Amino acid sequence: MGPLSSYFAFPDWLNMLTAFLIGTGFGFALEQAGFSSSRKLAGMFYGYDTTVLKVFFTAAIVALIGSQFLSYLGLLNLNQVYVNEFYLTASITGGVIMGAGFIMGGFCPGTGLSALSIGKIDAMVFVAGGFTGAFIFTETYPLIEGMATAQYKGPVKINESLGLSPGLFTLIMVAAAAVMFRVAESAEKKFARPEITNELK
Amino acid sequence: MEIRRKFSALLLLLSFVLALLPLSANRSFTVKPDKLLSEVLNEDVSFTVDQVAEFIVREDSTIQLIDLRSPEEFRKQTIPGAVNIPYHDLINTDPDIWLNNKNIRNIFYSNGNIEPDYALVYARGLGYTNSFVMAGGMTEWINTVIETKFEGDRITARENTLFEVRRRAGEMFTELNNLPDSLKTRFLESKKFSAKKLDGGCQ
Amino acid sequence: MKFLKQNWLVISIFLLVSLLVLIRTFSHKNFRYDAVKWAAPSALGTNILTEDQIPALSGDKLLINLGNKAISNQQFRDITLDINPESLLEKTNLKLIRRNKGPVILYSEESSVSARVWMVLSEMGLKNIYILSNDATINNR
Amino acid sequence: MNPYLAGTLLGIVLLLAMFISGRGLGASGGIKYCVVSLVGAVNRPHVENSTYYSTYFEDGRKPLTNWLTLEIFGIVAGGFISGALSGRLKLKVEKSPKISVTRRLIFAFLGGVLFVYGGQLARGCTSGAALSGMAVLSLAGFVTMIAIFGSAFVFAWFFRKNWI
Repeated sequence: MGPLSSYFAFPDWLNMLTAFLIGTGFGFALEQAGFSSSRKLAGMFYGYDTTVLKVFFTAAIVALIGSQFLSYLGLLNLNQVYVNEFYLTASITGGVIMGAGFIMGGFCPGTGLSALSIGKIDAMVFVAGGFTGAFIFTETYPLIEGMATAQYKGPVKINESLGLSPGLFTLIMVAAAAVMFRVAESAEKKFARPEITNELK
Repeated sequence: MEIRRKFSALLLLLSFVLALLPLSANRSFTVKPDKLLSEVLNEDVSFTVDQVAEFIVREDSTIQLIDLRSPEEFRKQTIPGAVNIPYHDLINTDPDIWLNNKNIRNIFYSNGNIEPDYALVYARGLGYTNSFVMAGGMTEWINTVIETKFEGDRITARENTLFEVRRRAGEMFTELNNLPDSLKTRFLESKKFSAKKLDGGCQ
Repeated sequence: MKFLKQNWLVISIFLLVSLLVLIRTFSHKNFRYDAVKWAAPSALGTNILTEDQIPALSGDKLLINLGNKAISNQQFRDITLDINPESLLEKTNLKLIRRNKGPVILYSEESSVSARVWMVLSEMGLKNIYILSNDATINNR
Repeated sequence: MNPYLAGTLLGIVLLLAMFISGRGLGASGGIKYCVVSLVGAVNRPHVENSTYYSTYFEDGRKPLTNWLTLEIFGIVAGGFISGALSGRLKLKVEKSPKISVTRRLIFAFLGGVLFVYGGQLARGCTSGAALSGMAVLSLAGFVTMIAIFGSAFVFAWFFRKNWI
């Protein structure tokens, strides 16, 4: 049955409306998680606040488990859900650049947009930087095209490349996440910075 | 702390169930069995070869003939306008690439009966109610459209149109299948489906 | 009791999801999960039999004549059942098919009827269903 | 909100995106679509001559009405609603007391430039590639996630003065 947009052949306006509503939910969830604060986000990398890890993995796992149950119950056709294309070089290079951007800016694009809406000036500047970054990317794309399209592997799934069933991989991932959550909570105690976390409350 | 424990436990329990399920990204039939059965036993899911001949002569753009035979057989001889999706491929890949256009009636055929009928039930079971079969397949097509000659003294107007359609369809059929190999291959290649690209990602 | 009170949400979500999964897995009213798997014999052609292959099958054989013409071969008469294809999924008939320990062989003078019925039954999770085809050329492979 | 509950909420939103539109969430893509349509409005011939830009205007498409663009407008709206409900609406620069406002803003700007640039190179940022990618078990998602967080932990040492 699902994705609904292809099952019911959504007209353009409805697609745009659902995009806006899903975005609203996304922004709401990010802000509620406390991701509108760059110092909370950066806390992940200094150990005093590991909310990023908790929210990020919980969200991915909830969607992963949910989508597989929906697929089993015949409600969602996973063949029609987009799987990201894997360009090995670009994924790693891009990821490292993003890592640098994360620790310098203190936001990622989604959290930056969510934070600017509640009046964080640093988030506004971050998003302005994002616009500039996008502009530089589109202008320099012809120069980096070779690198951006190198080592193309197609839309590979991780469980397939490991030879595991999706359910078994999910179980392993959840077990790993449960351990990480535990470690993260003890790290929060070990690297606690009450002067920062109290200020953020 | 407390929430973390409960949460990890719930997720672990659920993913344990998932690990036991034979999950794959494959699809399942969504309609009810009795509904599907009465639907596919109905006469209006199949077209006669004469109806198909008429579609071809009229160059009807709301139908799509789907040839379920092997690529070799398809290249050797085929009905004008048909595309080749070997039955094996139809079952083993996501059929949405081919069948998703709801404005087109897809008509399956093969040499005889069986395979198109599987394909009909399979496609309708997955929800593609725009699926039909050509009764009798290629065998019937050759016997009826290509090889029947009018014999007798008098001809009614209806018979006349019928034979005219068969004659035109037969001509188109012979013309296509007598093309030199290279030209024919190119013509058939141009009719291939390109895999539908999913919209998504962040590009 | 205390355990239940503390974890009622976790337990109820888990039970609800498991229940749904169990219904989906064992429900007789619905088609089974994974259409590709159940259709696989049709792509391999292993589901088609000729008359002389029938005696070699093991188990209780059940021949279902879906058409109007009786099977010419006398030796199958006592294992043959005439069922109208429209009423095949009625409770009594379906029970008969499910209870049969051994191959169920579909026959009709119109091969398209048995092929369609085969696909419906197979997708319902019934294994060991075959199509009887006297004409070896009918299924050109 | 408790991080696990907030994560569940976010996961449900992501699941809805998959169930309704058959795709994950994204943010950097939407920013790029905005930029592309801006450039298209300002300098049309430039857009038509560039093979990269022109793909976004093919068949009369408008980048401003793209799914991703509408989605990031939604993010801003959703963030505002949440901030208003929790009483967090306030115009301010958030920074460590040890650094100046200018320093924070310069780094925020540079971070934004790098993040979206890298995000477009990797075909998705933390939301588009890492989060949505992991939810569909995409290998690209896992590799990008490890690259982002792994390198951020390394770089964190160099920029520690900014934060702690």
